[in-house]
Parts: sequence; structure tokens; C-alpha cells
Amino acid sequence: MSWILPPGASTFAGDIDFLYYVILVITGIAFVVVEVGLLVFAIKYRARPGRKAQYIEGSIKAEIIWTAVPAVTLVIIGLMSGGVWNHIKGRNSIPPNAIPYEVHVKQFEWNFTYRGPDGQLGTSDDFIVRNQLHIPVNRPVELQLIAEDVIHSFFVPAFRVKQDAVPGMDIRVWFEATKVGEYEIACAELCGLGHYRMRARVFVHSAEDYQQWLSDRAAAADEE
Amino acid sequence: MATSAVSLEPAAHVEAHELSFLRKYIFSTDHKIIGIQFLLMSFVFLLFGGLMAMMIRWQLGFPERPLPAGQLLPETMAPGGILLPEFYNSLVTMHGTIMVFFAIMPLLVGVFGNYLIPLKLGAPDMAFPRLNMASFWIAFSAGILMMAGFFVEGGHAAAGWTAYAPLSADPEWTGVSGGQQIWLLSIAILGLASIMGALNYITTVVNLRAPGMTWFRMPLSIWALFVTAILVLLAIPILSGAAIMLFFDQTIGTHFFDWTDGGQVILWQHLFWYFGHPEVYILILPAMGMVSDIIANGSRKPVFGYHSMVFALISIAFLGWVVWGHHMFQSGMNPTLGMTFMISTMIIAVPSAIKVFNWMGTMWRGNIRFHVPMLHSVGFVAMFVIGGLSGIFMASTPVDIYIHDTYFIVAHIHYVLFGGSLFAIFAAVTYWYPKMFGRMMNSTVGKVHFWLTFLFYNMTFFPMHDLGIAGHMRRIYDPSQYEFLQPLAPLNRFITVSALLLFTVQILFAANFIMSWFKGKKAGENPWEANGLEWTVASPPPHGNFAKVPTVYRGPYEYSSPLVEEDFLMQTRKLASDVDPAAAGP
Amino acid sequence: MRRFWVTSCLFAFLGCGGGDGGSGGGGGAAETAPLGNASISGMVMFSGDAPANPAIDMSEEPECAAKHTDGPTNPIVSVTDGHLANVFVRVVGGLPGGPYPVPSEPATIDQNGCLYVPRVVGVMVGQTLAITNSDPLLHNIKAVPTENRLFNISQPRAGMTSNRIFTAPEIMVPFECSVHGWMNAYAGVVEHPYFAVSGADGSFTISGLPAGTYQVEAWHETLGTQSGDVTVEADGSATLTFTFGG
Amino acid sequence: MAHPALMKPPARREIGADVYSEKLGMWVFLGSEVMFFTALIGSYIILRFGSPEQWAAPGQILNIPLTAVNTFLLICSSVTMVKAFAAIQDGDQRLLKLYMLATVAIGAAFVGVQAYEYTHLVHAGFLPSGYSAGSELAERAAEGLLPVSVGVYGSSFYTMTGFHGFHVSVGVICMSFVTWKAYRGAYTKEDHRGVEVVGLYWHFVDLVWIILFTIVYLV
Repeated sequence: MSWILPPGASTFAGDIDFLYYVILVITGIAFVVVEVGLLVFAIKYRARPGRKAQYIEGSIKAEIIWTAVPAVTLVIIGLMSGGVWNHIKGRNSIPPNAIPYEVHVKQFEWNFTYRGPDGQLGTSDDFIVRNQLHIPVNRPVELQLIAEDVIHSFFVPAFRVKQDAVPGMDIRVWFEATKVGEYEIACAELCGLGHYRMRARVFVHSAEDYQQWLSDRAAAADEE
Repeated sequence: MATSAVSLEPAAHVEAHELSFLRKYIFSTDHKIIGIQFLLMSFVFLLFGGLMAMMIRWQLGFPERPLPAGQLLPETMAPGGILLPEFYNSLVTMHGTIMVFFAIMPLLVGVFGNYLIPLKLGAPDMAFPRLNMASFWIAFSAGILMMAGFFVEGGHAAAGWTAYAPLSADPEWTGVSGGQQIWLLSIAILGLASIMGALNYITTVVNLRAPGMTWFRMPLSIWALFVTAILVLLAIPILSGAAIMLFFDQTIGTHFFDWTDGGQVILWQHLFWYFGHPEVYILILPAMGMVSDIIANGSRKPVFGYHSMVFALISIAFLGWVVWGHHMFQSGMNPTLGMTFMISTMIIAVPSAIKVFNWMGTMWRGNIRFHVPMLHSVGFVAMFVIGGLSGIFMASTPVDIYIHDTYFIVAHIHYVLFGGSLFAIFAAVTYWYPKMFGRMMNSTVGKVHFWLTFLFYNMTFFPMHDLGIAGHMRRIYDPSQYEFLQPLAPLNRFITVSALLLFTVQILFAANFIMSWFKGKKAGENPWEANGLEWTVASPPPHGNFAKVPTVYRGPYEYSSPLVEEDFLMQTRKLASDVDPAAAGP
Repeated sequence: MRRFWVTSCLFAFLGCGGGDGGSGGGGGAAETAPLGNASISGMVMFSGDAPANPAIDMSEEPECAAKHTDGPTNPIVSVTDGHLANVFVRVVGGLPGGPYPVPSEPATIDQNGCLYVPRVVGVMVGQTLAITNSDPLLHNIKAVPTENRLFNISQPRAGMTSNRIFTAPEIMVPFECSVHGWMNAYAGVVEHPYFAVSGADGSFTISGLPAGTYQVEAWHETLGTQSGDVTVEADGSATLTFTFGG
Repeated sequence: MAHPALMKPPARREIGADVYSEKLGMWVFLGSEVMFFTALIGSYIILRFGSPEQWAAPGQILNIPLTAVNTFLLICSSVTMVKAFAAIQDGDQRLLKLYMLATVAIGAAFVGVQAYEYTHLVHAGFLPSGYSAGSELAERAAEGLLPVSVGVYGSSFYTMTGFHGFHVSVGVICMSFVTWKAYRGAYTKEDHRGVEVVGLYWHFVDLVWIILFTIVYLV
């Protein structure tokens, strides 16, 4: 059992994990205060013969304190979250140098469309790789999620990225991987009987390896 | 309209002649019988919902092993005892549906709304007793219809209890057609029953209070049920409207949620959650109210900050309407809206915090009697806190990106709905059992049941937070498909074993409930030495409740009042200093 | 509107005789002797250069990829030495009226190496179609027919079998696997037993016919349909050749 | 009219709100109805803003004059309902029965006109699922005179007006019951709750129609 987040591998991980731990500490304190309080009261004020409870109807001062303290704390958490949220999901948050991909999402496959050698999406030299996303490290990428049937959700736990792909909506998600390696992509929105197996992988390459992979694939696609 | 035909004195004359068994126990218009009918019905559905949960847990804990006795299921569900993914999805859908709509909601609103409102307010019955009876039988029919869905071709609804379109809209995506339609019909019919009930509760609370029962002398349980009834009244029609639209999409080819012909997929989510978030409070507010009553009784002290408790209830009910978007942070909704919903969600946590601190304040310097209802109530507070605090994680939009649709959410909802609502239900059932059946439930068995439930409950649901933190998705049939979930298999098995134990120890409660009905110790009028009006009449109360209209002199929580020797002071007890409300003028 | 009346409401579960599997076995119809002993046999040819079948990227399905030693391709047009396989041939005209005996043996279709084997299958109305999974992974079988009830079922493990029975003739019921987008199969549902699927060598045989003149139609998933007439005598046999163009 | 002994005692004023329970219950119920129509109308607005190209110009497909007459009918029925209520407040049994009958008749006429309208629309090819293939409207759409597709337009039109029609029908049934009771002499100057409660519902249904007529037909 562990309340530690698994290692992150994108630029979002730092911000999100920090917020998570801040909330963990704050809620942890509240948790201990309440649970210990309950336990102490339960023991200390348990019924004993000959004793009568003290007739107390309430206290305005106490009410003000325990209204204000949570309110202020929560608003602070909200404000801290707001900035991070805008950075990740805000309408204009996608960096201009992000590499674009199209992801055609269907029951139960992820079809990643790559730019061909011409560096443009939507041209005839684009190629599709099923269930494999190859990206360069330390470079933002932008995925346009195109759901073809039902709602799916693009989830890379290691990148702290999750975004629903909704049919009929223009949905874009971006991230920047920071560690070379291989990570799993999951579907996080119930999408039918094969939902549990809607798994794909993302391969984060060094810049050179990525170029190498691209040209290999483009050559292979050319042959066909 | 039909209501206009209802007699003004619902109970007075009826008692005169003997009623047939059918009229007395089946098609009864007595709010107490109807409350008990709801109780028995919801317990059966609670059992069904629990059984489904066990099957789900088995699959998650032991994905490679056939379900014990699973061979008894038809091949379309579990060939050779191996659950099929489509059946698993149906189970997940129906576990949620049954628990929310046919177990917890009727238990809280149907049972205690019916049983307590007239008794605690000094009324002879509901404002519209026949409507009340109709409400039960409509709900019952909806329940039968819902279960019938398992037997249609293609299986039962499998799009989750939230029935997100387009998965729920077109049979092509799930293979389910009749099941999903039955689901929608049943929900719409149940909605009708809920609205009829809510209308009754609201009218009764407004109009049928006994003399002297002013708004701020109402027990918090009644306040909570009243506020809940308003939420039901206003939220359920939204769901009914949405369900009807989806039903038409399925059957007559409309395009409300069909993105290929002008419809909008995300509209369903907005409608569903616009209903769904108030629904969340429908499922917890009555629990909070009843727990407030019981904690005051157990602590032998007035509820700490009664007025702020009432205002907290009301503000939760108001704010509950503007937070629905927090279910949809990752849905592609405009991110700026996400910000607004985050702030409103943060704010709605405040009244819940107030309530927790007030419960603690109530216990503070009390003289706490740990009877079984009190144990469950304190358990409720302890568990509800966890559910509330874990909610803050997902209210924070960036953290929600990671934990959305993971087991963290599953843990959260179960801490609120099981640790919260169900513990409160156990508390309330044991607390009012003597009033309902005239006998006490066995206290020793009750205590053993509480401690075992508390233990296994936490063993089941607390580790789910950890699953969520590791990224474990919800509604996953076989987690072993993912490499990053494979190390979690032992934890999943641990949870499954705990869940099986948790389910098993509920036998204690069921046995206690049934045995005490026949063999329990006879209860007097007021076994808990409580203050409310229901404790001034016989257990069980006669038809018509009160021989003469009671008069109320004070609030419901005058425990350990310095005015009297005993540590309780009933609402109807007239002290020398009390003035008759009629004499005091309007 | 039709769907509404067919599927909705409370009565759906009363009338679920539709196409439910599970019971195994045949359609339950009494075995009766065939109407005759004549047969039509023939060949389906392909003229010209066969189009290349697309390669399948099975890199994320190692269990299936292992079953294909040379890079897997999707056998849409399966030509061997000018012989075309996977053509559904059936008698469409000239038959005496039914009822026709329903075979108790199920027709079968297997999922092996992330491909349907066979890709085209014929089945009689009322006859069981047994769908099996030989791969150690999830396949779902989704059929969205126009005349029969749709179904979408899954087989998460190797060795699973699902039985389906079709209630109305339909050319063709398309099968697909949503997990593996390339997997397609077609079931020809016919009200009589006089159909066949061309084998790898392009040959087919329709037997058990009474004497008569028959119109025969051949269907291919991408190359369209062709038809031809043939006359057979009692206990005799006739040949028929279809040629699809490239 | 009725023998005094048959009359019920006057409505007892209950503790709490200054209205009797039946009336309060109806108000509460109407609150629920408001939310139901809010769901439908809200969805309509969202869908229409999302796919404006699906909506034909007012009057292109729907028959506005016919529906305007129908709207007028429904407003008239509200007036007769008010008259019926005023009559029994004065204890006038004859006028009560007359006006209740008129209200029922006009309400039924509204449903009849709506049924006629539906039949014509379906015949012309306007279905809840959009155009029916090969219909007159589909041909005009092919010529570019109408929107290419009216799927969600048809869906919302039939669902909204249909549910309103359902409410009108329920109202007519309830009012028939009240009329029947009026003939039995069940209402008096002092106690005429049934008339008032059904009247409340009827005015609500009328009000909803005015909104629906505006946003579905005219805008």
C-alpha cells in the first residue's frame, strides 16, 4: 500500500504530483484531526453512571472558525490548481512547436497517424501505426483525438495525461515526455466489451532515434 | 388532480372498521406500512447489488479462475463459470444502478421519508396517502422491470450506470438493445415514483406539522428529508427527460445524442450530471440528518450548532446545482468552465466540513451511550470524512486529470455511499427498528456486526485509493492486460477477499433483523430515551399515529437540559414555563 | 420504427427465440433425406493479376504474429494459380419449395492468428454457427445484419465457443472484430442447403439436388457477384465455372 | 343544487402554509414539471446552437397558421377554465358545468388538431428521425430548398410537442373527471378544490405551449 505516485515521465508530472502531495498533506492533517478527535471524544466522553452531559447548544465562534478555515484552504487549493490546469488544458496552452499527430480512436484500437516525410498531416504520405505512438523526448507533441464510434479516453499514467475522445468534437491534447522509454496507453472511459484490452504503447525516443524510426517507417510505407 | 379526491382526514375514520389483509399490508395507505414495504424491497435490492459486487470483485481478484457456482449462469453470461466481458460490463452497470436507484435512494428517501416525516411532525399520515401507496407500487414495478433486463436477448444494459451516449445509444457498440431500453424505461418509471413521493413529503412537511412544530423545531432528519425531497422533485425530471430522449434515440431513431446527424454526444453527460450531482446529495443528505438525530441522542447533548446544520444542508442543496461539471473535467468540455466548476466544487466542500465539525462538537463533553445506532453513526462520521477529503483530490482539476476514472474515484464514491449512506442506514434501521416492529434488535449481534463491517469495509475500500494512485482504471474487466497493473494483482486479491468477508458478515445483520422481528425484546414507547414525537406513541404506532394532535413546546435536541432532572426532555412535554402555541398567537 | 416494435418494451424477453446461442446442437429440425442426389461442382477462376493483399501490422499482438511466420496479410482476394477462394456460391433459382432439412452439424468459423478461418462461411437458416476462438486473447464478434438480429459478443480466452442461429436468409452477414480492425468475415445465410464456398483451389460442390435447371450465383466480398445457369439430371452432376476479373 | 347534506365540509386550513394541501401539492408538482420541460427546452437550445443548419426556416416545414389557430384554442381554454373557477367561486353550478365542458372540448380539439398536424407532417416525410426516404420533403431538400438533413430538428420537434400533447391529453382526462364530478354536484362555493387544482395544471400546460410555440415554430 502506497500513497506515493508512480514515477512520472512528462513535464506535467512535476506540477500535478506537487499539487497531489500538497492536497495529501492538507487532507492528511484534516483526516488525523477528525479521526483522532472522534476517538478521543468517544473514549473521554463515554457514558458513566451519575454523569450528565454538558448542555451546550453551539458556539458562533467555533462555527466561524470551521467555516473560514476550510473555505480559505480550499480556495487556495483551487487557485493553485487553476494555473496548472490552464497550463495543461487551457485553450491556448498547446506550444507552437508541438509535433502534430492524429489519433483515430475506435472500438478497440488506437490508430496513430504520423506525418510523412513532407512534415505535414493530411497528405498522402501520412502513415498509420496501430497501437503504437512513437515520439521524441523533450519535445511537445499534440494529439488530435478523433473518436470514430463511442467515447474513449486517452490515458498515459506515466505522463499524467488523460483526455476523453468524444465523437463529433475537436479534441486536442498535448504533452512533453521527459524520459526515453516505453509506456502504456490505456483507455479510461468504458467503451464496450473490449474496453479492458484497449491498450497501446508509447515509445519515447531520443531525437536521433526518433528521426531514424521515422525514416525507416516512411521507407517501409513507401515500399507498399 | 387525483389528489383532489383524497379525503382530508386520512386516518381518522379508516381505523373504525377492520381492513382486509390485502388493504392492511399490501395496498396499504398507511405511511408506516409503506415505509416498511420500501425497507423490505430495498433490502432485497441491496442483496442483489451486493451479489453483483461480489461477482465483479471475483473477476478482478481472480481473473483467471471461474466464478464459484458460475456454471449455473447461462452461457451468454459466463460460459463454464468464466465471466464474459459483456456480462462484466452489465454487472458493473447494474451494480451501480441497483445500489443508487433501488437500494440507497429508496432506503433513505422511501423508507425514512415515509416512516419518519408524519411521525416526527405529529401528523396522522402523509398529505396524500393514496399517492404514497401508488409511489411504492410504481417503484416496485420499476424494480421488477429493471431485473427483467437480465433475461432479454443481448443481455442487460452495459454502458455503465451513467449510460454515456453513444455507447448506450446504439446497440451496435455493446450488442445490447432490449436491456438498455428496459434500463431507460425502468429509470423513467422510478423517476415518476420518486417525484410522487417527493411531492408528498414536501406538502406534508409544509402543511401537516403539529401545533408548535415551527420550522426551527424540526429535527435535522426532517430538515434533511425535506431538502432532499426538493432535490428529488427538481432533479429527477431532468433524468427522466434525458432518459426519454435516449430511449427515443434507441427506438424511433431520433438523433439527440447522435453526432452523425446534428446531435451532441456530450449533451447526455450534461443532462445526466445536472441530475446526477443533486442525486449525489439526495443519497447523503438524509443520512446526515438521521445521523445528527442519533448522535445527539447517543451523546445526550443538543446538536452542536443546530442552525448552522440547517443552513449547511440548505447551502449544499443550492450549491449542488452548480457543480455538475466536475464529473466532466476530462470530457472535452471548455477548460474555462472547468475552472468555474472547480471553484464551486471547492466551495461545496465547506458545508460538509461544517457538518463534520458540528457532529464532533455534539459529542464533545457529552455522556456518550454507545448503543448500536450510535456506533454506526460515529462510523458514518469517520468514514464520511474520508470520502469528503478524497473528494478534494478530484476537485482539483489537474490532479483529477490523473485520478479521473480510476479506482480512486471508486474508493471515493464507496466511502461516501457505503461508509456514509449505508452506515447511516444501519444506524437508522437499528434506531427506529423498535418503533417499526415493537421489538429491539439484538445489541450484541449488532455490535459484532458493526465492528466486523467497519473492519472489512475499510479493508475493502481503503486500498482502492492505492489502486487509483497507481493508475488502475475503473470498469476494467481484466487488469492483468496492462503491465503497469500486474504488480497490483495481490492488492486486488486482498480487496476481493475483504469484500467477500464484508458481504458475508452482513448475514449477521439480516439474521438480527429477521430474528428480532419475532423474538426481539419488547420495546417500550421510548427505548432510547429520545425527545422526538415518534417516541410518545406506542411501538409500533397505531393507525393514525396520534390519539390526539400533539402539541410541541421545544426543539428536538433538549438532551441534558438543566430544566429537568432526566437527561432528555421530550418535545411534547409541557413544563410550567411553556406557553401553549395556540395561546401565543400566530 | 421497425426496430422499436421488434426490440423494445417488456415483451422482448418473451420472444427471445431470435438467435440466441448456448443450446448447442442443430436447429432441432428432424433430419429428412435430401431431395435428390444430383450435384453441381465447379471452379471459381480469377483472370489477370491478383491485387496485392494489404499487410497486417500485428506488432502489438505477439501471440497472433507468432502464428504467421511470413508477414501476415489480409486475404481479401485469395488467388492461387488463377483459382479464387472464398467465393460464396448458392442456388438462387429453380429449386422446388421447401421445407429443407436443417443439418444438425453446426457450421464453424474459427478465429486463429487474428484472422477468421474460414473467411467466408455458409449457414442455413436455423442451423447453428459455432464460432470458436483459438487465440489466447480477446476477440469480439460483431455482426450488424439487416435481416437478422445484431449481436456483439466476446471471447476473452482460447477455446471458447459461441453458437448463433440465424432466423432469416441474408447475403451476407458481415462479421468483424473490433479489437483487430482488419478481421472481417462473411456468413451467407440461406434458407436451403444448396450453397458452397470455394476452397483454396477455387473448387466448390453443391450436392443433394433433385434434377432440374438451376440459377446459381457467386458472391465475392470485393469483386461483386456473378451468376450462371446449369441443368442437372437425377443422380447426375454438372459443372459450372465462374471467372472474376481483376 | 346538491342537497346540503351531501356537500362536504369546507376545506380545513392546515397548519403551515396558507394553502390547502392539494393546491400546494399541485404547485410542487408543477415545479417538477418545469424542470422536465427545462430539460427538453434546454437540450433544444443546445442542439439548435450546435447544428443550426438542420433547422428549416419558420413555416417551411411546419404549418404555422394551423398551429397559431391551435394556440389560440388553447388560450381560449385557459379563459374558459378561469370562467369555470370564477363560476364555482360564486357558487354557480350551471356555469361551472358549462365552462368545464367547454374547456374539455377545446382541450380535446387541441389534441385533435395536433394529431392532424402530425399525420400531415409524417405524410409529407417529416419524421422524428428526419426525412423519410423518397418523400416530398426529401425531394425538396435534394433540390436545395430545405436543409440537407433535419434529423435532430425532427427529433426535438416531435419529442417536445409530443410531450406537451401528452400533458394536454392527461389534462383533458383529469378535467373530464372534474366535469363528471361537477355534474354530480361535488363542488360548492366553499369547497371546489378539484376545480382550482386542475385549473392550475391547465394554465401551466397552456403557458408551456406558448413557450414551445414560440421557440419551435416561430423562431
